[in-house]
Amino acid sequence: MSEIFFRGGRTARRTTAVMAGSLTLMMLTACGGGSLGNAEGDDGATGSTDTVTVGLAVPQSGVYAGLGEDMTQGFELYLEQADNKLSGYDIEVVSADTGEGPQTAIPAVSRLIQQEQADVVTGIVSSATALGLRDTFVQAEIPLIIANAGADDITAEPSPYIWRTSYTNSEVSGAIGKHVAEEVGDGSVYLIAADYAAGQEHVNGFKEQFEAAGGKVAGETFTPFGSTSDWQPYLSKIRSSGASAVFAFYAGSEAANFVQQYSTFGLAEEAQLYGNGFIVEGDVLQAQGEAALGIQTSLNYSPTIDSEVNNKFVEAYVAAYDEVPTVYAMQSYDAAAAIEAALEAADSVDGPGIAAALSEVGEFENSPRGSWSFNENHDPDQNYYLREVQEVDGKLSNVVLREIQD
Amino acid sequence: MTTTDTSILDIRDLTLSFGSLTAVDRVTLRVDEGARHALIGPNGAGKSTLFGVLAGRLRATSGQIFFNGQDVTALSEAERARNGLVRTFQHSSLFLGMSVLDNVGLAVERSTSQPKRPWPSRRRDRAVTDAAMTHLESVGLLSRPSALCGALSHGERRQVEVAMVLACEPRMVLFDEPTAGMSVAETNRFAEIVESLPRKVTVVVVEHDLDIVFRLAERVSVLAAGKLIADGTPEEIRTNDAVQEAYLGTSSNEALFGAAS
Amino acid sequence: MSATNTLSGLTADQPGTTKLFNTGAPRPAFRLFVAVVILLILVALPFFLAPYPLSLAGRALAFGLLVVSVDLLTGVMGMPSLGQVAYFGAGAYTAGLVGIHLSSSGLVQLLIGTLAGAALALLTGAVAVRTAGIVFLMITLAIGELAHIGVDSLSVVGASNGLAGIPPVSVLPGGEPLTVPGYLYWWVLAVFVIGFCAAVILNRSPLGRSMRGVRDGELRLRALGQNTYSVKLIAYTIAGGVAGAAGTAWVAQTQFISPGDLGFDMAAFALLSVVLGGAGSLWGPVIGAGLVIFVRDWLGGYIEGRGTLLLGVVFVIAVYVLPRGVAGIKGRSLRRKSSDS
Amino acid sequence: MLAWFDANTATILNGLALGAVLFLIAVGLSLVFGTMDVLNLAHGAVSLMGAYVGVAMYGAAPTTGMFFLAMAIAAAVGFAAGGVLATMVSPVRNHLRQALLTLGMALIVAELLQEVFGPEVRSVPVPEFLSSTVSLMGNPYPVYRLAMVAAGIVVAVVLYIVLERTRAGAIVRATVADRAMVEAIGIRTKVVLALVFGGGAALAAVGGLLAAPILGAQPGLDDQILLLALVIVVIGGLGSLRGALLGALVVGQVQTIGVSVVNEFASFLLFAALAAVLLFRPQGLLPARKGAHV
Repeated sequence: MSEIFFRGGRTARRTTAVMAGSLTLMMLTACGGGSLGNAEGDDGATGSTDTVTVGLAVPQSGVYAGLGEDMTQGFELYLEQADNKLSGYDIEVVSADTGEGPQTAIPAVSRLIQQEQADVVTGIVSSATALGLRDTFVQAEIPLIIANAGADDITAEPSPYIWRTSYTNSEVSGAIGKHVAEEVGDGSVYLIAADYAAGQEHVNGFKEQFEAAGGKVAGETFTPFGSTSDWQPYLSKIRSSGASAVFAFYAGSEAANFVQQYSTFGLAEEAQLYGNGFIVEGDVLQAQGEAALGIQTSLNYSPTIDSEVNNKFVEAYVAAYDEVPTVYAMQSYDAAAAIEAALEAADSVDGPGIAAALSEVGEFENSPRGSWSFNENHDPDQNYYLREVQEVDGKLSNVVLREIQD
Repeated sequence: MTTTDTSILDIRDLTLSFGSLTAVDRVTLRVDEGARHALIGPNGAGKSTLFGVLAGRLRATSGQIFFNGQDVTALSEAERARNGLVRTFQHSSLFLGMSVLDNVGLAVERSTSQPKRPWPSRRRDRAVTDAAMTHLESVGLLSRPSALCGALSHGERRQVEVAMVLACEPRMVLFDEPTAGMSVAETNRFAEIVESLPRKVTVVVVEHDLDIVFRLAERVSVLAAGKLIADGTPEEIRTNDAVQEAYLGTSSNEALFGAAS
Repeated sequence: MSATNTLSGLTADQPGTTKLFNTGAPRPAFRLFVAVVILLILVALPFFLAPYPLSLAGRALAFGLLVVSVDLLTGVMGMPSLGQVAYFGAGAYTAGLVGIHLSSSGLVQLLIGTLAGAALALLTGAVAVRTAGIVFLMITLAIGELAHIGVDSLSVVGASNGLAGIPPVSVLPGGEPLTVPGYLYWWVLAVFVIGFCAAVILNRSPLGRSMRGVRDGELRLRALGQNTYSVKLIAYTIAGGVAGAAGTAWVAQTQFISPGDLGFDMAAFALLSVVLGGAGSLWGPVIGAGLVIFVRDWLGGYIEGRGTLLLGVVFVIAVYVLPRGVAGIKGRSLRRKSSDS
Repeated sequence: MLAWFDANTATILNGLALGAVLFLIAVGLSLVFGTMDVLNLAHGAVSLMGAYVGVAMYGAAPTTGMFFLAMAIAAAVGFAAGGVLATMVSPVRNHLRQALLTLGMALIVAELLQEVFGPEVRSVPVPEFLSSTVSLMGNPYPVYRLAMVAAGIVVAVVLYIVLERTRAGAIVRATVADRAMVEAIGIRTKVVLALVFGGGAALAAVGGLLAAPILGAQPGLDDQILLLALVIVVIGGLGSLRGALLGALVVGQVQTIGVSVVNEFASFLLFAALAAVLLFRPQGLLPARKGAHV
């Protein structure tokens, strides 16, 4: 009995010590001073300083990490060119790894808002992440400037705190619809896309514009997202449908594999491949190699746009990172521009102040993509370009054929 | 449905074949209520298979088993156990990660087919615990109810197992090679436990150790190549030529039973 | 090597992890004291922690409750499962839908979400619990993946974009919404405590004893006359309900649920949290869950995308340093002491 | 009916090609489980290492010599990785802790690969001498995929001969059936197990390399490969060579003909097939027979 008591006593003492230790630790880490205060009360503290904290929420791990790197580079290039001061404020950039989806992104972005007290947040590759965080930003009264995620729903009901420098899925794919309809004439077009929300939006956006211009659809297939690696069964279907052209939406590794197999099975010679820019954007294009030659796409940007602003941008970007800028880099670069313009116009440098100022920023004339502005949904009102993959000086490039007129 | 008043187990023409191999071959056997009955036979004679069929783990190919006047041929092991036909395993298979008390407790509360209560109840759990302690006492293992079964000696585990069998309130217990791997002292202790079982409980033992068979059994059945070749008192079996033949080919009675006599 | 042969192997080392200190010196009063002190610390967290670490603590609690449900099957009943994410998802999506369309009351969501998790578990479990070992593991993997793919293609719940726009919960119908992080955390903690207590009660009940019986020898238990199928199915259903409750807590914390929350990663991390914490003990796996969230989300946030790498290192080290999981630390020190004396 | 086969010949053939390469990857997982009783969750990561060997070694389309050199290196890398894993896992007896260990190793390997090769998808070119196409029903079909079928057949036959007709194979089979018995006749099963583990991992790495021109090489692919391999070995029957072959062929067809026929439910098919097989044959389609054959 005494032994049992002894054991219990030892354990009790140790447990008590551990508990006392952890309580002390909690006191020490309690710099924020608890979480029971009113959310609005906390905000005031950051309003008066000369430093603006910008949260950069991009994927640093997982399949989208390449996009995240481009976005970080684009943002940093703008800051460097501005000597790290936007409209006179010192900019402190705090980045967070959003990973592959909302599971990792939501805690990461919560950290930016709650822990790092970011005044404004930009980045966000995945639409699911953007949708999942939308309410968080609105409730916290912190503006979010989305620099990629394209789901139509994000801005369908505009909020003063949600802005976007990229595009909406249906618009970027719809842009090429009329062109394809004109090219195929009496022929028909097969539609194929990854089976997830964005894939549906892209296909529907394209179909609407394409059919409005008199185009005929030969068939439509959605392939399992994230688990398809062999497209041969679908390519057989496309072939037997007799389509004279194909519109496809894929991104990342799926885009690389799809385009390669499209060429391997000889379809490239039978049916012209169209898409929006993401099927041949960034690292993907180099992975595709010659298989990508001749693909025509629509996008709000190409590094080959021949304008003074863009040439300077490309030159600076190449000098800094030794690679050609992608659309992701450009959209992030423009997000920095939007923040600068908002700080310029803001009455108070806090969430609500910056958000209010964003609605007054007007036209961005010095953007690599050409002049653009926020529309009533807080999406960019911008030009789209028809691009074709060509070999220029031994390197594959998305050469601008022309601006797409509405 | 006709059984004599005294027989509790009535096996009729029981056969089990695996394809072309017949493991149990038209066995017909009666065990009286309260009997101390042993089932012996050389290795591969089909003892364990017959045992499995009786316990309900294996399904007979043909034939019938009546237990207590009821045809149990189609009943599952659990249903037979609930009717009072309880087995032990050849290799002691207690719940090693659980305490002695929990082991016997599982046996005590086995008897209903109703779902188990997913919350504790002081009063009703107390009844289970008390019953379990009673059974532990009767096998002489009252001292360590909260010890893990995995930490017990081989003999102690056997004692727990007998306590569990008792907790099932059996009308008949099937022991499958109960003394395998036991020390002499433990074997003795086991024999004492079996001898102390109430007379209304029928006991059937499948056993290699003929010492223990002739100590415990009042009646012995011999199985060879799946067939029942002899059935009688220990004395009759000792002197049976067919048995001797089956065990040792042409060897003498003394070579086989010398140690026992 | 047939699949059923693996049954025993899967659980070979587990017996005794919990019981080791149960048998030594149960001292219920002392254990109750420790439990109360830990609960007080958890309740006091909002007074010390800033909103972000507090939100992580809330996520860890919700995930911890999912892990408890996995542990009920894996540790207590000896049937390792990768499928609890399906019931977690059922609870989460149901709570989300209830929140959007019916009532923002957390209590209502908890009730309906738990029932949804249990109902789905009952339906799928009726088939799944007929198997054991690796086959059970793979069947539950299939259940989890099918649920994952299912919500991924179901447009009424947002398909791959997830279910967004879930209003903040209130406790009672029509009550004040819990927008202050501390209050929200308390709600999640309350759900956790309810679920954890349910698991403890189950573990100490006759059904819990039969579940451990299934773990240590299902054939034997059946031979005793117990209907092991009903034991397994009821336990599976209850575990599904606990996972569903965890899902409602998760949704209350994040106000968002997406198919990724039901993915293979989540399922694997939940199962590994059980192993990390010590299968069979109920509190160990909760600590394992906290460790996983802490390493991946908190430390990972500071080392730019290396959270997963770090988690891998933690897993590997734990295998050698903590052979019986976190729960084994206490058992081991007791054993050492008793062998000294 | 005949017309349907005509129209789908290419797809069926393609299922064979996919099945062949999946067989290479999955057979190691199955044998390691059979002999060591270890479910190696790092198997997908080892396979991905093989794919990255291709990324590292090929610039443009590799020459024939380069192609075979890369295969040898992938095999060596895989063998070494398997040996390390076998050593690490040998003191760990419990299945769940083995899962913790091997999945932990998988996370570490995958992260390190990403560190070295970057997060983006890297394509691996087809070797020059296999880069042409042949005409199949009037449509071009890539020779490389035919070569994959050939590779699968060669490996299956060689494995069969080694396991069924050689003394080494007899020892491995005996180890699957009864480890204690093999131990008793004086064979160090630890060495046998390490060799099997290494051999299985080497096959996985070579499989990853051969599949790379189709699947690419990228972070996250290891998870996909692991899930496919798990489904294959469980459908086929754990620990069985013939089971792994049949499982791989089934999964190959499910992933090609299956998704093409019931496209709306394409993403459900794989796991629905798994659940269906396990419900009716929990031991898999061709489980390892005790003692006799693998």
